[in-house]
Amino acid sequence: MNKLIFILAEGFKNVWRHKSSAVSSVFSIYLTLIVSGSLLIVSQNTNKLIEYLRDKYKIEVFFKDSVTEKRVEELTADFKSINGVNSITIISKKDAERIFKSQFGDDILSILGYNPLPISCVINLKKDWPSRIDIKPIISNLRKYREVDEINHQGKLISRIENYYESFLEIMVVIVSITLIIAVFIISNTVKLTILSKKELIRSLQLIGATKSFVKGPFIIEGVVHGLLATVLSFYTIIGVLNFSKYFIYDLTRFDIYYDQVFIFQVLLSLSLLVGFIGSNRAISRFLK
Amino acid sequence: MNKLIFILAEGFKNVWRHKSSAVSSVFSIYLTLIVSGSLLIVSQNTNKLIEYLRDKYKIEVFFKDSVTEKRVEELTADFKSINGVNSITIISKKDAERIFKSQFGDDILSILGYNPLPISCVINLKKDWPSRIDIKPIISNLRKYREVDEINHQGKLISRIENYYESFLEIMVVIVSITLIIAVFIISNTVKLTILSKKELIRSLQLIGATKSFVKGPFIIEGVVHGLLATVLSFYTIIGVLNFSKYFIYDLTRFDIYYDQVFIFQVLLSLSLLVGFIGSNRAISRFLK
Amino acid sequence: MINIDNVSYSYKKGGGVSNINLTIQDGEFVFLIGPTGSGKTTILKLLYMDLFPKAGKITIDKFDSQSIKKRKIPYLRRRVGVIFQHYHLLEDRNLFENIALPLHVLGYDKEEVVELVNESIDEIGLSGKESHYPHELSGGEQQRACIARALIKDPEIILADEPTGNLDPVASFELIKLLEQISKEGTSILMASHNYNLIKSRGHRIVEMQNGSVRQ
Amino acid sequence: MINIDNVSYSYKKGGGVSNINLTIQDGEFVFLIGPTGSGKTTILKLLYMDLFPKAGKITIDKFDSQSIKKRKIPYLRRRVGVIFQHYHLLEDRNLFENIALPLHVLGYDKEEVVELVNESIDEIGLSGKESHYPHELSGGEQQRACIARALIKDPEIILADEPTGNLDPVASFELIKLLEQISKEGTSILMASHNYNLIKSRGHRIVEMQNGSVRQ
Ligand SMILES: Nc1ncnc2c1ncn2[C@@H]1O[C@H](COP(=O)(O)OP(=O)(O)OP(=O)(O)O)[C@@H](O)[C@H]1O
Ligand SMILES: Nc1ncnc2c1ncn2[C@@H]1O[C@H](COP(=O)(O)OP(=O)(O)OP(=O)(O)O)[C@@H](O)[C@H]1O
Ligand SMILES: [Mg+2]
Ligand SMILES: [Mg+2]
Repeated sequence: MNKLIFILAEGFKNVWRHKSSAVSSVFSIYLTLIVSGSLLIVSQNTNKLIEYLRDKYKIEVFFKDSVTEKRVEELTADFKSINGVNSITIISKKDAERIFKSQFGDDILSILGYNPLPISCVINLKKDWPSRIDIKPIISNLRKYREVDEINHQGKLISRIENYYESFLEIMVVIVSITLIIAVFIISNTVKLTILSKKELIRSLQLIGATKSFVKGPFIIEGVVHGLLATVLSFYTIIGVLNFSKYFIYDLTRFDIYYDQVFIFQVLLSLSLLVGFIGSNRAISRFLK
Repeated sequence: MNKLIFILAEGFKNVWRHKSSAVSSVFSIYLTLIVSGSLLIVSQNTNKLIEYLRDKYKIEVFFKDSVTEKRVEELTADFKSINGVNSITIISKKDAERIFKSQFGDDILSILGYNPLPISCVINLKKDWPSRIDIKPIISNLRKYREVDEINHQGKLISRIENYYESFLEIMVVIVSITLIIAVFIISNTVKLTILSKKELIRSLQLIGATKSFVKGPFIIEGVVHGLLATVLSFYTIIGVLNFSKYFIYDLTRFDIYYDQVFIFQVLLSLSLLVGFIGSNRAISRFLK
Repeated sequence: MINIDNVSYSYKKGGGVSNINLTIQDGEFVFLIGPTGSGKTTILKLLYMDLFPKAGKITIDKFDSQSIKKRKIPYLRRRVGVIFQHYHLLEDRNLFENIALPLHVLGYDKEEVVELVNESIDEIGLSGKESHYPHELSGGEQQRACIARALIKDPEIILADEPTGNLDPVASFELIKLLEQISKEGTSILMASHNYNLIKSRGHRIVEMQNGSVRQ
Repeated sequence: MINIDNVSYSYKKGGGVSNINLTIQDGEFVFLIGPTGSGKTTILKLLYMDLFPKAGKITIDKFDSQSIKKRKIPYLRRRVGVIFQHYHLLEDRNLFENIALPLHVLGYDKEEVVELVNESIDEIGLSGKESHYPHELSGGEQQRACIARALIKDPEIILADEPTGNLDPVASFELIKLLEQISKEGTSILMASHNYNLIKSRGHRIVEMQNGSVRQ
C-alpha cells in the first residue's frame, strides 16, 4: 500500500520534474493521435463519400413520343426490378416544360402552343454495392424495351470513380497500419530518450533491492499521464478543425462530414494509452535486464 | 585545422553513437517537414484551385426571339467591355438544337419542322481578380440591354466560394506560421533530450578548457546531419504521395496539381537546416552558461 | 553467513578473480585489502549478485548463486547494505530523499521514513543539509550519505567498498568504530580498503588479494 | 604563480570559505588538509574559475578573477591540470579517448596524440586496457586515468583533489614522487588530501583548513 502511494507519487512528480522531456513526449503522442484521428474520420466517411459520389450517378431514359404516361409508369415499375436500380423519377411532359424553361429561358408552350417534349425518367442507382458498380448490364437491359428512345448516362465518370473505390479502401488500411506502427515506435523512442538520462536512477534502485515493478511503475504512470494529456489536446484539436471544416465543406459541396465525438475520444484514448503503455514498457525493459 | 577535423569526426560519430535518439530526432524533423511541405504545396495550388473553381462560373444570357445573329454578335462585343468579363461564347440556334437533342433525346427540327430555340451566349468571368468576385454589377449591366430576355447564373454558388476565398488565404498563413514555430520547438526539445544525457560530457569538456564552439560543434553537426536525413526522407515521401494523388485527383476532377520539385527540395532543405540549427543551438546554449 | 566456495569470474576484456574461498560468520568483521585492480570490488559485486560466478558457488543466508531466480535478487539485496566505491547517490534527489529511498523500496510508511531518515542524518552529522543535492555536498559528506543509506535499513550483511577514501582520519576512525559496534550485534561485515594504517591491529581478520586471488 | 588575496565565497545554501590568503610560487608543492566540509574543494574550484569569489581576488599567471572575460576561461584551464575529487571520466569513451581529449582540445595532430597517450597509459601501468570503458576499470585504475588526463598536457599548474582516495599505499607513494619531480621542473602544485601519513615529513608546505578558513 505504502509502495503503491510512493510509486504513484513518483510518477506524477516525474511528469513535473522532467517538464521539458514531457513536452516532447506529449507532443509526439499528440502528433500521432492527430494523424490517426484524421484517418479514422476519413475512413468513417469513406462510405459516405462514396455514396455522395454515387448519388450523382444517374441514367436518363427518354421514351418515344408515342408512349403514354400510363405506359411509362408500367415500364418504370419494370425497370425497378433490374439489378442495381434504386429508385426512378418520372419526368412528365409538364416537368420537361419546366426544365426547358430553365434551360432556354423561354416558355415552350407560349412559343408553340403545345408541348413536343418527350416523357423521360431518371434512374438512381443503388449506392450500397459492396464492390464497384458496373452500369453496362443495366444499360443493355434498358435497351431491350421497344418504348425506349434514347439513354443518357455518365458512364465515364462512373467508371473513373469506381476505379478508385477499391484501391482507396486498400490504401486507407495500409496508411492506418503504418501510422500505428510508427506511433509505437516514436513513443518508445521518446521514452527511451527520457529514460537514458535516468539510467543511473534505475541502476541505483535495482542495487537497493527494488523489484522490477517498483522500478517500472513511476515510468509507466508518467507515460500514461503523457498519453492522457495528448489525448485531451488532440481530441480538442480534431473536433475544432472538424467543426470548422464541416461547415466549410458542406457549404461548398453539400457533403456532410460524419463524426461521432464519443467514438473519436474513445479511439484516441485507447490508442494513446495502449501505445503509450507498450512504448514505455518496451523502453524501460531495455534497461532492466 | 586538427580541431576542425576532430569536431567534424565527433559530429558524425555521434550520429552513430546515439542511433536511437537520432531516429527520434530525424523523425520529428521528418514529420514537421511533411506538414510544412504539404502546406507549401496547398498554398502553391491555392490560386490554381481558385481559378479552377472560378472556371465554373458562367452567366448565361438568352436573347429575345426577334434578335438576329448579327445583332447578337454586336451585343456580345459590347458585353466584353463590361468589367470582369473574360470571354463570351455565342450559342446559335444550331448549337441550341444540339443541346436540346442531348437534353431531351429528341430532334426538335423533326418534331416541329422548324427551330424555336432562342440564341443565347455564355459569359466566362475573369479568373484573376485580386479579391472576391461580385457578379451583381455585371448582371445589372446586362439587364440594361433591351435585347436580353433572361439571365441565368449560379450566383449562390459563386458567392459561397468567394466567401471562403479570403478567409482561406488567411487561415493558410496562420497554419504555416504555427507549424514553423512548432518545428523549432519540437526540434529544440528533441535535441535537449539528447543533450540531457550528455551534460556530463559538456561539463567535462569545459573543465578541460574547451571553448564554446569546440563544445557546440559536434552537436550542431549532428543536428545538421539529422536535418539532411529528414530532408531526403520527407522529400521522397512528399513527391511519392504527390505523384500518386496527382493522377488520382486529375482523373476525378480534372484538377492538375502544380508542384516544382526543385523548389520543394530547396524549401525543405533550408527549413530543416535553419530549424535544426536554431533548435540545436538553443538546446546546447542552455547547458553552456 | 556468507560462503564463497571456489569462485572464479572473468570479465570479457580480461581481469577478474579466480578460485576464491572465503567464509564470513554472522557478526564477523573482515577486511579485504590488496593493490588496485586486484579484484576486491569484483568479489563484492559477486556477493550482491551484480555478477554471477563462472565457476563455484556463493551462498548468502538462504540464497545461493546457482539456484537463485532473477526476480528473487531484489529480496537478497534488501538484506544487504552496500557502500559502493562510486557512491551512486542520485543527482536529482536531495540528501533526505536519497537516504529515504531504501525505506520506500521496503514499503515503510511516511512517518517512519521521516523519523528514521532524520535520525540517520543527525548521526552522520549532516543535519541542516537535508535539502542539499549531491553536487552541493563535499566529497566526504557524499560518502557519509552513502554510508547512511546503506545502514538505514538495518541490513543483516554490510558490504563496504573503500568507504573511507574521501573521509578525514577522524571520520574514518569513527566509521570503523560504528561498524564494529554494528557487527557486535550480529551483522557480518566485509570491507575493502586501502587504508592499512586504519585497520591494522584492531583484531579483525584481514584477507589480502593479489592479482585476482586470495593470498594465503 | 598563484595568488589568493583575501578571498571569500559562500554557497546559496550556506557553507563556503572566508578570508583566504595563500600564495604559491612557481615550482612550489603545497598540501591542503582539513576535515570533511572544511572548504578544500571550494578553494580548488575557485582556482580553476568554476566559482568566482564574492570578495577578494585570485590571480593565476596573467589571469585574474576580477577582470577575466568569460570566453577567456578556457585558455586559463588549458594551463591548469585538474585531478577532480569525482573523476569525471566520460562514461561513453574508453580509456584512450578519455586521456586523449585534452590534446584534441589543444589541437594536437593525430600522430602526436597517439604517441603521447600511449606513453602516458604506459606510465600509469594500464597498457592493455586502452579500450576499457570507465565502468570496466577498477576504482584505482579510474583514478590513475584521471591523473594521466590532468598531466598529459604538461600543465603549468596542477590542482589535485584527493587524488589518492582510491589508490593503494604503493601507488599513492609513487604519485607523490611523480608530482614532486614535476614540481621540481617549475610546476606549481596544490593538492588536497586526507592522507596525512603520506604527506607528512616530506618537507612541503602544509596548509590546514578548518570551517572554511585557513588555520594559522
Ligand atoms: N567490466 C569490466 N570489464 C573488464 N574488466 C574489468 C571490468 N571491471 C573490472 N575489470 C578489471 O578487473 C580487475 C579487477 O577489478 P576490481 O574492480 O575488482 O579491482 P579492485 O580490487 O576493486 O581495485 P581498486 O582497489 O582499484 O578498486 C581490474 O584489472 C579491472 O581492470
Ligand atoms: N554547491 C553547493 N551548495 C551548497 N553548499 C555547498 C555546495 N558545495 C559545497 N557546499 C558546502 O560547502 C562546504 C565546503 O565544501 P567543500 O567541498 O569545499 O569541502 P571539502 O573540504 O572539499 O570536503 P571533503 O574533504 O569532504 O571533500 C561543505 O559544508 C558543503 O556542504
Ligand atoms: Mg574497487
Ligand atoms: Mg572535497
